[in-house]
Amino acid sequence: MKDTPTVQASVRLGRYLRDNPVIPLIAFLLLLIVALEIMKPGMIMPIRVGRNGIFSTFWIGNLIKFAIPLAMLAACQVLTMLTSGIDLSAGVVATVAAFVCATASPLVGVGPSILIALSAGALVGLVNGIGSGIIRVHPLIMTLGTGLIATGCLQVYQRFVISTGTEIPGFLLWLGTGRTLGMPNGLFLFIPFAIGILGLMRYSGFGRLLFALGSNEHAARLSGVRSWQVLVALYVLSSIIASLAGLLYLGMIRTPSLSLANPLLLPSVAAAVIGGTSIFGGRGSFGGAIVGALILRVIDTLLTLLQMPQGARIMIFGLIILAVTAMYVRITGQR
Amino acid sequence: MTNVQHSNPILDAASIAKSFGPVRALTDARLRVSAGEIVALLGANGAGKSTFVKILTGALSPDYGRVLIRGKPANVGSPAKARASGLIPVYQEPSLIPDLSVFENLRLSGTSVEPFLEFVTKLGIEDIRLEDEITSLPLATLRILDLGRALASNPQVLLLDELTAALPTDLVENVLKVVREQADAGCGVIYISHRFSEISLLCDRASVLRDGQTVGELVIKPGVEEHVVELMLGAKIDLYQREGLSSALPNSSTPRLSIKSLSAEPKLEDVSFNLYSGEVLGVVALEGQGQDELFEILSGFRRQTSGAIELNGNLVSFAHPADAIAKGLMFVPGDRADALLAERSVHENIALPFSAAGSSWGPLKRRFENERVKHAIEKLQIDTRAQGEVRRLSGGNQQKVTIARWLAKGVETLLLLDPTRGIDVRTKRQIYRLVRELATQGAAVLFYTSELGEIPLACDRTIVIFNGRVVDIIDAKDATEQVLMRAAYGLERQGTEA
Amino acid sequence: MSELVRKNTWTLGLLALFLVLLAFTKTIQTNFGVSGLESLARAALPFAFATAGMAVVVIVGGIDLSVASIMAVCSVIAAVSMPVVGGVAGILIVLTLGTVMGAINGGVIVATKVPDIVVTLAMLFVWEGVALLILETPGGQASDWLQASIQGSIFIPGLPKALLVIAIVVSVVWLPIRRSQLGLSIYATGSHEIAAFRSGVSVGVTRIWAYSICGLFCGFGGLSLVSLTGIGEPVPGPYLLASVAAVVLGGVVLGGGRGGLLGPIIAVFVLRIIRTILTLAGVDPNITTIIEGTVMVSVVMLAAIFTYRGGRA
Amino acid sequence: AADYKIGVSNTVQGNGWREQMICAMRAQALVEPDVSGLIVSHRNTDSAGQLEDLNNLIAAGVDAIVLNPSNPDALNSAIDNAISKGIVVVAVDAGVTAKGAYILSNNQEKYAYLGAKWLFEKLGGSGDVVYMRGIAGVSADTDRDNGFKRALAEFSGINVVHEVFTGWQQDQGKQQIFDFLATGIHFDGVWTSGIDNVIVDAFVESGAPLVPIVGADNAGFVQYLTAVDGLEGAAVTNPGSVGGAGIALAVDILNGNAPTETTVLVDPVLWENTTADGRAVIEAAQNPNLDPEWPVSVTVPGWTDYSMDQIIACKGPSS
Ligand SMILES: Nc1ncnc2c1ncn2[C@@H]1O[C@H](COP(=O)(O)OP(=O)(O)OP(=O)(O)O)[C@@H](O)[C@H]1O
Ligand SMILES: Nc1ncnc2c1ncn2[C@@H]1O[C@H](COP(=O)(O)OP(=O)(O)OP(=O)(O)O)[C@@H](O)[C@H]1O
Ligand SMILES: [Mg+2]
Ligand SMILES: [Mg+2]
Repeated sequence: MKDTPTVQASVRLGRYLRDNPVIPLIAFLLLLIVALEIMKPGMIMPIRVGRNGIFSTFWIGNLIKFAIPLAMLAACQVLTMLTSGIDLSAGVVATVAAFVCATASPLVGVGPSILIALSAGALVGLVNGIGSGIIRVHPLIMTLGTGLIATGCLQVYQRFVISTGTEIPGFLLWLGTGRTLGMPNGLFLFIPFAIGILGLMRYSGFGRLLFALGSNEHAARLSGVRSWQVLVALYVLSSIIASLAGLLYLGMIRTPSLSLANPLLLPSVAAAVIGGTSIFGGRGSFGGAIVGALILRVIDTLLTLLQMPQGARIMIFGLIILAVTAMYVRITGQR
Repeated sequence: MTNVQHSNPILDAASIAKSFGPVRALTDARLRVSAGEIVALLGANGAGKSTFVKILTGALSPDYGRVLIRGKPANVGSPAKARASGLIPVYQEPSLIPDLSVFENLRLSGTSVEPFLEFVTKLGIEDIRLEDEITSLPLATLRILDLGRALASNPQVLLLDELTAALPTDLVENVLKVVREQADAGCGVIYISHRFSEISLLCDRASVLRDGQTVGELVIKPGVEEHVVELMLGAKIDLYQREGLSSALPNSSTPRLSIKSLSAEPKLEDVSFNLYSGEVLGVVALEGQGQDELFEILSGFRRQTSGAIELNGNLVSFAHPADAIAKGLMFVPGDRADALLAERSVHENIALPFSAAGSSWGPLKRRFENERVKHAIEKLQIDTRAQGEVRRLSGGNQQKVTIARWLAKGVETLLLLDPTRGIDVRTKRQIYRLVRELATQGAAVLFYTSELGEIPLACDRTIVIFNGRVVDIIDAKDATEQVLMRAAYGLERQGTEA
Repeated sequence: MSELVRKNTWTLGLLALFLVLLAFTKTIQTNFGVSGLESLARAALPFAFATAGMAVVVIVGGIDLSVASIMAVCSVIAAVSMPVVGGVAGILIVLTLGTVMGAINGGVIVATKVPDIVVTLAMLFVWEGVALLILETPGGQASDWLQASIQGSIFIPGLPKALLVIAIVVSVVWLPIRRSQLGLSIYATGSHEIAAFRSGVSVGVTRIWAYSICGLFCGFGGLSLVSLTGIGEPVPGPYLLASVAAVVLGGVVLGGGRGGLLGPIIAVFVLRIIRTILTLAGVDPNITTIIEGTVMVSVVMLAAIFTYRGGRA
Repeated sequence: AADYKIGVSNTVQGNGWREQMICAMRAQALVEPDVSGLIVSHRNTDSAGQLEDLNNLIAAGVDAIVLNPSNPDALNSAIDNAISKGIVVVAVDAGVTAKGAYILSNNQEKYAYLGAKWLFEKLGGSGDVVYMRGIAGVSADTDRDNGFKRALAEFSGINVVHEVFTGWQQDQGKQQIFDFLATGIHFDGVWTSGIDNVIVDAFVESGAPLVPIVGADNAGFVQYLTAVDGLEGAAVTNPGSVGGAGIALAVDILNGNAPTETTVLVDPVLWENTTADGRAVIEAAQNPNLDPEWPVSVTVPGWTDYSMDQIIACKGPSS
């Protein structure tokens, strides 16, 4: 048995970190960036000769650019995980929105095609919401199933538009590939979006209900919450977010493939959990997920540039995720 | 402070300290139990009793302190080790595995079946089947099974943490009898309860905790109660003062709530009564007489099979708790685990109903909420040291949060299902005062309690439910425990007709 | 007896569904027979083992996202080691290493207190990397008798060897454990961890055991992959989501404490035969995907509707 | 006319090349007078899953199976079984080792060799190149790696400064090239295994000076070869329509016109935009209406008989 408890500076620091778990995450992100700089000197430095001249935000701009769609999909996971759900259809929904938008544009014009794309996504969300909110199918199965169904529908749809060509709306290109002051234009979408999500989670009645449902649904019902309404709205919202991310991704990648955003699904779950969101519900932070997305992107870069066998790269990717979350759990003392 | 002779204690714990982050649950706790002795562990909500029990039985590890068993340093590093040393607890939360059968639960803890069945029968649960799944059993039965399992594990020291809080009167009697017998057979018992009637009947000695520190040890004898309370609270309090005035005028107006021949599967047969605004109507019943169904129907959790509910003279029916709340019927369930968001803050728990309706999904009204929540916390004197997460509050303070929620929202009709379960004397008084005050302001309160002594202290009238029917309506001033007890068992009152 | 039926309603329902689907298969393809059954059982083999492993960790209250990756490691180890040390030794090595990988998953979860889903998500990458390090491209060679051991029928035509393999392995591994104190502890931990801890269960050890059992089943899964293909493939196959789906379809509750292994394995067969039917009927492959998703969702929906009052949802 | 039922098995879904292959199979089956039905198994799975699909096709009573094998060695049990039942088996795009199966495949080794050799020559025999591969552990990637290494061995002055797996995913390839551009490490050319137009995009978007890029004949990239100023590059053909050729071959064999060799390799062709002749070839080949992921070589001359409209309609005989 240990000594009598005394309050020391280290204890107080520990407590501070526990109450602000994003701080150690950011510290870890910086650590990774330093490692990157050591590995490829001059890479992250804003001032250097070389690409884009004396003052270059090339690298940091790229980092942020590719982290944005990931962070948006992570928002889908954070929000649904708050209610102890998950949205495994988010990747497919993003792909559907992107593909539909690109192929419908030449046929019906840009505005309508975006509307169609968002509605297609929202439809998947509505089905998810009805399935998990009203019929009470486990969200994991529900969203997995709708993801499969949506993939199938996309394949069928694809056969009708092989020869119509594709067109990517100009402002999506501007959002996806353009830069302002060296920073990606995607931020014009993402900053308001992030403020909206953070506000929704912290300062809105809807956000409070998400936490409540994940913490104790019975208690929420007792307080007069009609949980099915909340869940239906949640899954529709999640799908709309995923569709927006898909549209942005379309502008970034500029090739509407049938699996465009699917590879972002697992990383989006990873970003959410690295950021401190619990899949058992009731606890989560979008700020953490954003940092999580940045961390994943830096690891990606790090591993792309490391010259080693592919197996070792994949392995290190896994080990770093493990290390981040283990450290996080140690510091915050919560799981 | 009386000094007590300890001849050869079985269990001797001293200088126990435990902190949860900033909360110092125990600072200097001590306790000794000898064979054959029943020691009451007393203290206000949050004093550290449960933490103490958890430490003694290996469920928590102390920051500091020493535990001796029969004079030798003991290893209570895990529940399994404590169990092996003969320290057998019954924790306040049911600790049986929900998805396993009774038999599998026994097998899991290595308890033999025959003594278990014997004890359980003796405790008054006769229809138990070993293949029953725990989830399918009512709370009171679970408490008895928990105790039966503990008794069948050959305890040297039995630690009972508020075992009787969720039990109806008849079962409590059995428990006291069996625990006494166990002590007479040489077992040491540590007994935690907030009910003085039980303490004075059962216990030999009391050890009092205040703010994590043992502040006194004394022998139980008549008249010691006042002293105990003073030690517990650090202040005097009148135990038997009736709160407020009887304010109801039952026959002068239409009732707020009129229940007509309500029935529901499986227990509720045919219940009718009126609840007037301005009154606190008690409900007295033994375990499982239909009171749970009654409260569930009134709060919108289930539908009646027949019968009608009239609110201010209008027929109503509820498809969802939200409907009941919209009509001003607020429900506090008996099991606080059903009502609380364990990982969320006290504030969020209390403010939850403000956001429930679809129309309030938008921005929170911070200022408005803060005021209401603060008022409710002050009114109920909730200990908010660990307010970041409700699960870190002590049981009693959690209980208060479930009531504070409706206080903040504003109630017209309050449905309380055993609200003083596991609450200390001072808080109980606060709750009596609170319901009286609400009634004076025009609210109607339906108040079920498993502790019969509370009826005259808080209510105006009481109905007695037996076998799913109202068998008696008794005026609070006539409601002695004997009268209520007879009625609760379905025996007719002498002299008068119901 | 009626108690037995009541407790296993869901499993029996699934079995009935499977038999109906089997009969339906026969009607759309009249010469569907012994060899059809045999190939159905063979196709189910890796899914069944992945699902059995997943079921055990779901029962203990966790989830293992790395099953497919562990199977990939096991398959490459088998294919690399068998030409060197022979079939039997190869099998023993694979099963041991499978169990060890599972134990590592469980050990990391218990030691770091990081949630199961996160640890196994990370381990999904780690094990995939390991598989690629062992064998960069598909290759190696499984023992011939191993490949033969799952071909054809045994005793009577129409009792596929592969089915027997599943039945024997699962019952030899799981039934003794299920009956033992460990099995009880696994269910107890999944049902209510704190209560289990207070009842004297070492929940950490129990979890590690559950993950080890999962690893062992993944070892069998890896072996069945090499038996089917004759080589080892380092890229994980589509077993993760399929096994989660089969586990839920089979009546195991995500969150732990409830369900068994029989239901999920029957669910695997249901999912497999649906694919067979769709192929035999010549349904457009894109629509096949839609139908598979729809069937999965609607079966679970039906379960949710029927058991709504039972409080399973 | 005969009444053949043909089964198709494919294990990668959601990628333009494979979609074109399937459409070519359908279109060819439609124009073959002897084919009455086509059953397609088309999903994402591994070799074990492909075995399942093959066995299901056998159970469905097909006369021939045309498959894109996930692995040359893994499918032998099902292929042997099919051949023993008299079913004609044709592997397209990659080979299989089973005896008696016909192989009609794009020559992947040569595909990589051609492009790499052009690039290295373009660089004058010395310089630094970025090597962007497909999926580690997949046989097409391994074959291409062999071809690339063969070319590399012929040019001692060429140095691979960066080797990475795109996973044949557009977004990954784009991120990776951005990451590499950010390091500022110098390089003179890019060889990429089919993820190509996004690489050009990355250069244009980041303002980096273009270097010679070798890709495949995907519609998007081929268009860039004529449309992007300053882009020097080459597209190596890798027609997905080889699937249609596989159907034609299967029908020939069923009709008793089996080729003498069981392996028929379709050799790739290189189109480059640095000479006038080359540009003319590219101009003629490109088709801006096509899905950018589809290879522009929608037919295999001498093998396939369908029209452009028919492959785009993507309709088989039974659907
Ligand atoms: N896990 C925990 N984290 C933080 N604080 C805790 C935790 N457990 C207990 N506490 C705090 O320790 C104090 C003592 O709690 P404990 O439950 O032991 O009190 P108690 O005497 O049992 O009270 P009651 O009569 O209400 O049951 C309380 O203030 C409680 O909030
Ligand atoms: N496994 C656990 N981990 C963390 N904290 C726990 C755990 N189990 C119990 N606690 C905490 O221990 C404290 C004691 O809770 P408990 O409900 O037993 O209090 P109590 O003293 O019985 O209260 P009361 O007398 O008011 O009923 C609570 O704060 C609870 O949150
Ligand atoms: Mg207590
Ligand atoms: Mg308590």
